[in-house]
Amino acid sequence: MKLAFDIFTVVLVTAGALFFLAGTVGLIRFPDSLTRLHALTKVDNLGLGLVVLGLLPQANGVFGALKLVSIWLLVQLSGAIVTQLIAGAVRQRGPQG
Amino acid sequence: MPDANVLPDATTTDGALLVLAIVLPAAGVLLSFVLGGRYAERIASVLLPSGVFLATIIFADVWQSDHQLIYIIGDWKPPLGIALRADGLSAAMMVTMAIVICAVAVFAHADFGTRAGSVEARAPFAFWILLMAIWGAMNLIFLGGDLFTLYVAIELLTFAAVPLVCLDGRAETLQAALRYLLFALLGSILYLVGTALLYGSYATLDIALLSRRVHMEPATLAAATLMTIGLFAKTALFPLHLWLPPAHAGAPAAASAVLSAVVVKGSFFIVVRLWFDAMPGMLGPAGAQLFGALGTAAIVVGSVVALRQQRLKLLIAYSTVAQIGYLFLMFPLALGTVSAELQSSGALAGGMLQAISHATAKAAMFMAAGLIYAVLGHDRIAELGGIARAIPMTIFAFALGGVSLIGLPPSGGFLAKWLLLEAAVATGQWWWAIVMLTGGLFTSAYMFIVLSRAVAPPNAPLEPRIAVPRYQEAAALALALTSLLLGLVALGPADIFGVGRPDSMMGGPR
Amino acid sequence: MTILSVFDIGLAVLILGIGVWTIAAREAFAAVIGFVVYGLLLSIAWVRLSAVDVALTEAAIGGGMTGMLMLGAVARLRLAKGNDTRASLPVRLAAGVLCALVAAGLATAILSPPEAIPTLAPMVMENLAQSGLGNPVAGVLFVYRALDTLLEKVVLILALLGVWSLAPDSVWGGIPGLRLYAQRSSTLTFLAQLLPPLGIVVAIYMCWVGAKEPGGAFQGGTVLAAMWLLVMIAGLRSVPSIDQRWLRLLLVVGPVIFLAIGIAGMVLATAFLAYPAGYAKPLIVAVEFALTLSIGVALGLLAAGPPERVQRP
Amino acid sequence: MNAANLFGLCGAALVGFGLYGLVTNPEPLRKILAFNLLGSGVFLVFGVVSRRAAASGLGGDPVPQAMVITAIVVAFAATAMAIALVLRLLQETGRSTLNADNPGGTNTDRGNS
Repeated sequence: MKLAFDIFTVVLVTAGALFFLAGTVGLIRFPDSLTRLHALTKVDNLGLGLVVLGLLPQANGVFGALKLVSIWLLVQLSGAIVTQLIAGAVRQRGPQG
Repeated sequence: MPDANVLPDATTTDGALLVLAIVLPAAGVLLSFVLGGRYAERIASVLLPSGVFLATIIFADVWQSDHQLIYIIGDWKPPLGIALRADGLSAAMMVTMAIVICAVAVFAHADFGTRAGSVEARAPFAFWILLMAIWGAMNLIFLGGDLFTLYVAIELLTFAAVPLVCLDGRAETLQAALRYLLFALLGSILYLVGTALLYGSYATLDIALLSRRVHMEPATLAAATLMTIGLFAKTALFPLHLWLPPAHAGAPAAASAVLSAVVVKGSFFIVVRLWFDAMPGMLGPAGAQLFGALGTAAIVVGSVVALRQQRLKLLIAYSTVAQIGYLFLMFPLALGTVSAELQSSGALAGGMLQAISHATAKAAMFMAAGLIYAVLGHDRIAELGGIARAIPMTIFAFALGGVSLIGLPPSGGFLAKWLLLEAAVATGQWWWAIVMLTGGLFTSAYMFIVLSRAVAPPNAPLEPRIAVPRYQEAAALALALTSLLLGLVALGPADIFGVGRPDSMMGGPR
Repeated sequence: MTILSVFDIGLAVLILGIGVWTIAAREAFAAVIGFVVYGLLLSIAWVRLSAVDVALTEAAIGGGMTGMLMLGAVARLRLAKGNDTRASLPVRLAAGVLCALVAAGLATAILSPPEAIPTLAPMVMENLAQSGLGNPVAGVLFVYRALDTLLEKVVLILALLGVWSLAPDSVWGGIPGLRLYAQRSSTLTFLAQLLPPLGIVVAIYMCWVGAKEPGGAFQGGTVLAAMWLLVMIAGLRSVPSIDQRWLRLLLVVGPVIFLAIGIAGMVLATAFLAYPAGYAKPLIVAVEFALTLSIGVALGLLAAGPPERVQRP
Repeated sequence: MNAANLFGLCGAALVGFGLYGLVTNPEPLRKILAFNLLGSGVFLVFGVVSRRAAASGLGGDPVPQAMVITAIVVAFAATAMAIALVLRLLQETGRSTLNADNPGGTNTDRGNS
């Protein structure tokens, strides 16, 4: 049983890491700010979701698992809000730099 | 735990006085921060005199009982807990600083009294709280027995001193305050890395325990060097003195008196604590001579630049840079050339007396400069003509302060130089004697320049801008007189500085 | 070469890289962004040094609050005209050599530890049971070295007074010049309504758990300050003017209670800042809650800056 | 090369970089940034000292860790004051620079009280 959890964790965490990699590549390759924002938030939230999911069996006790999930939800919340604000600022002042 | 014999460190009978010396200022700062307005000044005018009274009780206690007062905070003995220790050095310095701060408070009543109408004005509210904070920080520096507590004390001192520089908000004082803050922060960070390395080697930062465990090794050498460089930056010793003149000259009169007389002595005292108590005998002859060389360079550079100044407050600020150099002449004389052992306690007493007489004299001179500025509206030395007739008492106080700095009898400066010269002769280091005499010559040169201009008849009829309140002049004169009569200490408690020193220095238990 | 040491080396190289970037970056804004990332990476380094309390503090105060202060300053400094001339080459070379010397000296000192490394950990753990605390760092902060923690609060209040004293006389007692968000944006308002309740619960939890697990007054206070700043920046709550009595009381309540308990210790217990037997834990937790409140308000006002405009009566 | 020594060297290097930035960079804000870097390098030295002295079941000696927590808060207060000074200088002179336009800093005739 322990082995199954470990395999489950390793697979999911690597998948999450790959998504982060994709997000970073998107950040570098995409032409302007808005598309970069799009790439970052979508992929990184998914990546973090996978990592958290993968770590759930390792978390000590139910409270540990709840803490992990709450971290993921908080990152989702702040990520979405900040992206909205940056997009608003970019639209207002034009997409330079 | 390598060290078996934990120090027989127990709270002495009236050790609680030491706690009072820390708690009173902290409570004063917190209370006046909440009450605000005129209460800050009232609280200060109650607490500062009681501080002088408390300091004299501690001084008398240490002198009578002839051993140091100790208080163990929270009943946890070092190395785990923190101890407050008041030996001869700290008792003498506490009394001096309490007297100087009290005199500055009397002097500042005119500039920083809150007018009847306004509920709370910025400068008075900030000044009185910062003054109490400086008094508290100095007490903690003199009593702290743990190097990290001394770090918190220097930070308390820095945060209380920097806003004083730019209290009147002009652009160049803001610049001077920023430069002062950056130098002070660099100093305290270097001091902090030193404490980290010392803790890494000896698992304690208590000064008494350190003095037993310290032995020469790379980590300790690196720690001691970095801490000393940091403290030199905070004391504005020669190569690191650039921040001091604009900061001390730009501050309001009462603030520059406190900055020059009191704040600078804090980090100097920690250097003394480090090399005389925490690591006795570790400063080899080379290190001691280096301290002396830096001091000499500070005397020469400070005095030469002071001679070329056009403005009185800048001249006095550069004179502070020079006098700080004087303080560090004590190290080669006290720590001797031949053996690393401490040779003569006379040099240590001389050095501390030099610090005390400089504190009182410099405070009086900055107060006098403030009054001159108030009367004339400027402080250009060339146009000081006729000021001696307008405010004779202030110029007399300024002259007395100068006498003490030069070191003419019976002033404290004279006694300090006498003890240092005695040590120079005893240890055969004649070159420091020459440095001291040339320093005295330089000081008398720029004092002569200022005084000759002040007593000269005014070219245009001089109409004083304001009538200077009598008590301000009295405060300056009182400080100048204490500095002058400090020489008579030789008859009384001159051996106070030896109390509580480790036996090695005093040659047999006292 | 275990996986962990590979991770450590990678982390150390990354930290050094970003550290050099913040020094060498041409433009101030990029350097500050680098510094915020640097602060967060450093807190991972602290976890690797198994000092979780410090990791929390570094992430909260070092990375978060300092980063926010710097960002606010960089935004305002953009409109400063004229930048300074860079130091001349020989000066920079000399400084480089000097700094390399300091770093090398420090490195040799670190790499030559004493044979038997002395430690106070056993002594701390032996006497910790007496105080009823589980977290040894909280034990050191509030029991063994309580004087440092108390005075450090007075330092915080003095720093705040120093920042306030920079204001011009005309606006004394006015409202700190915190830059509010330009126009009322619904998304920010949504965040400012949703996050603070959760943040306050997290702050209280961090303060409460500080007695047993890593956490404590500083970290909780920082989260509290962050929530308060978020509410003010979003415009839901107006920035309080500094002459209000309740604000000053909140700022001082922590140190005053700590000082009162310390003085009571002289009477009830055996020494200043000693706790009566058996009552140590409740007293310490009470002090920690009061300190969390004071630190939260103090850090919030430090980030808000000196007063800039007077409240229209 | 255990973790403690590695981060110790990283701390020493950060102290070097921070000192370099503090000394050479003319802009006050960059000096404050370099000071924070220097501070975090020094705190890492504390962390290494604590990690090496780990005993009796603890990951590290709690005494230096408590000192670092106090020092971080003090360093933040110092940064806040320094930044307030820089911004006030900007308000007052429109520029944030440390090199005094007139040497000697305060010999402008307006003098001071």
